Amino acid sequence: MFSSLEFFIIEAFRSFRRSALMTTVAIVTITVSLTIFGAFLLLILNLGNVVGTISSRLDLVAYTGKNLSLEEAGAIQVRLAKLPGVERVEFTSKTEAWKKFREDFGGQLNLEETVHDNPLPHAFALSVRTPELLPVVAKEVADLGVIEEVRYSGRLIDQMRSLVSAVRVGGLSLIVLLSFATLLIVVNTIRLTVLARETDIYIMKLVGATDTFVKWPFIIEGVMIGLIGGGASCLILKLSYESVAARLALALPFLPIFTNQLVLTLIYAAVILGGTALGMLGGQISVSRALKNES
Amino acid sequence: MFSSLEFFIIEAFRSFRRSALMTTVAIVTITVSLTIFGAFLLLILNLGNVVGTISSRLDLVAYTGKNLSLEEAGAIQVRLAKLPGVERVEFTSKTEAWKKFREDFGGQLNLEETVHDNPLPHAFALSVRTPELLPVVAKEVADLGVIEEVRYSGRLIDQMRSLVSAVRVGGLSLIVLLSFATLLIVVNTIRLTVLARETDIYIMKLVGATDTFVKWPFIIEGVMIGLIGGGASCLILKLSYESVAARLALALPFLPIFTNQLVLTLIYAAVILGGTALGMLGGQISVSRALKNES
Amino acid sequence: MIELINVSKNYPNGIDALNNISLTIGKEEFIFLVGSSGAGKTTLLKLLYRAEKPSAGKVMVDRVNVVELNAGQVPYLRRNIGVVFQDFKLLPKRTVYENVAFALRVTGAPRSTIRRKAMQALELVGLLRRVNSFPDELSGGEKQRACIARAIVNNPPILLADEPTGNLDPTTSWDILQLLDKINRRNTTVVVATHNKSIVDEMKRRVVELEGGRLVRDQQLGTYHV
Amino acid sequence: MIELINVSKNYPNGIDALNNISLTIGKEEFIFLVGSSGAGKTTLLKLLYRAEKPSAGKVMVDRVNVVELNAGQVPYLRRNIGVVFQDFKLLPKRTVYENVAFALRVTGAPRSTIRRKAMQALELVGLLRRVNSFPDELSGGEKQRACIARAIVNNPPILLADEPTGNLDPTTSWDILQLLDKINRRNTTVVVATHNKSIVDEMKRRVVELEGGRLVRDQQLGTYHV
Ligand SMILES: Nc1ncnc2c1ncn2[C@@H]1O[C@H](COP(=O)(O)OP(=O)(O)OP(=O)(O)O)[C@@H](O)[C@H]1O
Ligand SMILES: Nc1ncnc2c1ncn2[C@@H]1O[C@H](COP(=O)(O)OP(=O)(O)OP(=O)(O)O)[C@@H](O)[C@H]1O
Ligand SMILES: [Mg+2]
Ligand SMILES: [Mg+2]
Repeated sequence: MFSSLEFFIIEAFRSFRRSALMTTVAIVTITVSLTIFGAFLLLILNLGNVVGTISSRLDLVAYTGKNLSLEEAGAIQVRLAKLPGVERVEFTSKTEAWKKFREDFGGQLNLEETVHDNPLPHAFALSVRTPELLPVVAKEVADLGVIEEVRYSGRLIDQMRSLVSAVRVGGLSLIVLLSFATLLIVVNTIRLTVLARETDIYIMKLVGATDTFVKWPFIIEGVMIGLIGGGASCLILKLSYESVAARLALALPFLPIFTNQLVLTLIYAAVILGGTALGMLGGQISVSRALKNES
Repeated sequence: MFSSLEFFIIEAFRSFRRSALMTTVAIVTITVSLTIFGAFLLLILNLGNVVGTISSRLDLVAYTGKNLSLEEAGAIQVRLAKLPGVERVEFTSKTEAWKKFREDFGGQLNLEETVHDNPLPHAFALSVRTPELLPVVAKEVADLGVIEEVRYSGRLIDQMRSLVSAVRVGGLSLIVLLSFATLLIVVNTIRLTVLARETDIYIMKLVGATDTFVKWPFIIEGVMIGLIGGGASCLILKLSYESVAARLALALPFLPIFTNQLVLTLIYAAVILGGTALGMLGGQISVSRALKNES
Repeated sequence: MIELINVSKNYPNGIDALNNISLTIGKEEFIFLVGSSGAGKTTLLKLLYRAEKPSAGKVMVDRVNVVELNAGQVPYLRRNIGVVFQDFKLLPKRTVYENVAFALRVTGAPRSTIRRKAMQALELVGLLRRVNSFPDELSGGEKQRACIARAIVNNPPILLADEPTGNLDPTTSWDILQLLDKINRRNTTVVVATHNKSIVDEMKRRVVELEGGRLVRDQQLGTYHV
Repeated sequence: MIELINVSKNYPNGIDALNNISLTIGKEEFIFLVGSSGAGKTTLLKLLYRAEKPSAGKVMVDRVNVVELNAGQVPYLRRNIGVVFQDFKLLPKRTVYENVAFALRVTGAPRSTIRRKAMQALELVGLLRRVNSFPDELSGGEKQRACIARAIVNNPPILLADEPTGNLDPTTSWDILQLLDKINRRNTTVVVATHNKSIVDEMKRRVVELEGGRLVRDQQLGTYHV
């Protein structure tokens, strides 16, 4: 078998060159399909990222009683930080809060005239690990007993929570659908190229070629087509994602753009590997079909 | 020519049946491509819709001086409503505002104890036709002279504005790209099916068939393939959009889902027409190529 | 009817298939084109129905130089020339009947005429029992006869037959040649390229011999060998 | 070497191509298979290299019933049977040389052997000047000779030739038959299906005649007609 490997590779390259149009068509199809697929993946990652960032910004605010000293508040902060699910605790003293309040609302409320004493309590802003944990943490905080009031915008958070899971479910099903569509298009394209060579396969078998002997060049060709298509698609994705990301970062600085290089590299690698696998699978499926038709 | 029309249609149907696999492949490819295309279109429409709705909810708030009577405020409301760019004016009397403020902030501020007089002014919430108009309207309102302070969240609105245009530009370029990709895949698929019939075309021309005679059945076949693919894609899009929209409306009631039936019908029609045009174009392009090869 | 004037044909790969051939064939003639394998017989016939263009020279068919026809005129030339191809060239996805009918259909003939003429031609070559078979399902000789039926169905003024009996037994071969002869008597120019010695010798018609692309013999009432 | 026992073949479209044929061919034999067009000659050969399966009966080749071979064994049967196909069946995208070499390559022969043997076979059929041409660029007779070269390149113990001279002039035909005869003398079983009366009559070998799928004659030192 392996003595023929060189022959198979030469054969694959030759058929590659000879049926240049078909090959180009297959490569372009794989490239287009994988690029759409990858673009969708990146889009979904980013949507998830946006939603995730927004919901991670949703803090829980805990107010102490009004007459607590700064030292007592400090002790409470330590206890809050230890609660399971709490990521970060930010302390705002009642003095700071009053100052900010006056800046914010001083225009409409004639505060200086009417209010002479600071009416605000100390406050803690808690970042919670995932939005799902918000109600749990709120209860934990209340259970501590030292906090007078816990606030979080319940309705907004519920909305965000369902948005996150909707994006997750929708994205996942879209990706499954797209993988399927891509496979379908690619397998069909390669099947067409093999269909056009059914006569060749038939003749080869008539002069004594085994199925394996007929099969390998097609599979190698499929792999080459898939590799080239996947590589091209990876390149297109990388370049355009980088340029789009740079442009978006300029235009919409507040939008969190997904830039985790490790995950991005994994996606690019998946596109190349996916292309190769698609090519191989396509070659395999379609040549097997042609072989079954004969004999 | 037209005496042969019946023959051409019969021919097209026959080749349709005879090369059942190829035909199926072409139809499936068109369906998949157009469905992805249509899904993208709907996604972009909805993103635009969400952004649009959010930004249309961004009102401009105008505060009067503190000692205005309700009658004076009513007169101002009439003048505000007449300003160009203003869609709707909602009046909140200072009494209502104070009541709401106490409800919102009563917990932290010891308002009952410290504030005895209502410190708030009357307020008008103005809906502005498009987010772009916000600064203009703000200036108009200020120029009236009867308003003491105009507020709008400048930074948030700028962000929304750039998000709207980013979605618009990005969506448009995505749709252009996808149309191109779809055309490419479909033309290539049909080209492959014709490629497999090049021998037929050559023989037909050898026995005296004109180019037109050879061409018509292929074009009709292309139209049929495109029509079926477009129809299937339209059906898939319609059914799944309706079910997804219904589910989303339940899960995320606050999300504005695009349901303008006229526009949706236009999109579905565009998908069917697009499929037909693609099929016809594909048939035309590829048969012309095969014809040029011979003679 | 047919006139070749100083015709040469070099294929792109450098092979000289025809070399300065001049030949005149009258309207009522029946001629045999002979010569060893690769002598240029098929190439000569291809020039007549414009499947190839000569590298040099004029190819006159019915007083028109077919070399100068534009692409739109070629189909009308071909409808006037029935061709029995050496390799049959039947449409693989169509039945025998449809293959024969197709040559009439391209001329825009009405459906009833098509059916009548096609069945008539198939009867002449003895293929009535195979009308609904596909080319794949035919024996070599049956394919050849289907091809002959397609060439004559249109009553073309010129009939070119390239090795029309290569896959036929002597009896059928002889029947086919009688048929070609009958067609010739109905005022059709017939050119038969063949290796069938016994038929050429028996028929005693004009014989044109090619050798390595050159015309080496043009003999009335000739035989296969000199 | 070859033994058919009560073999019948009905094609799916209802045509009875072979009807209860029994026939034994020895290892050293050279036989002509004759019969009119559509008699079943090609079908009989196809059964031997398992291109078709019989509807009934046994087909023994070298003491093995080929009907019972599984798909994986068929290639090895075919490597032992050289076939000159009536319609050539050359790979269209490969040159003459590559077509001939392919039959050796599938056996896993080393490259140097492939080249030597392929060129030798091409020389025997007189095609050395066309080794780099594609089938499209060959004359009918050249295609036929390429197919013959491919069939013999492997020195198979059995050689089946289906109308191997249908597109050849008498001289070349005779040369090819001499070649087949020489191969037969080197202990190869040769079966030639043909319509070439003069060659059958001249060679005086065993003649088996089919008529409408039945074996109607089996004659040592026979002639084309009774
Ligand atoms: N398309 C082509 N391209 C290149 N060379 C060709 C082509 N067709 C034919 N030839 C070469 O031209 C020469 C003449 O070929 P042609 O087919 O005319 O011969 P022929 O007389 O018909 O032979 P045969 O009796 O074997 O059919 C041959 O040597 C052949 O190899
Ligand atoms: N694949 C097939 N399917 C159906 N019928 C077939 C098939 N192949 C051959 N036949 C029919 O079987 C009969 C015998 O065919 P076969 O090819 O064996 O004849 P043959 O003796 O080789 O004839 P020829 O001398 O014309 O080549 C013919 O009538 C033919 O129509
Ligand atoms: Mg020829
Ligand atoms: Mg046969």
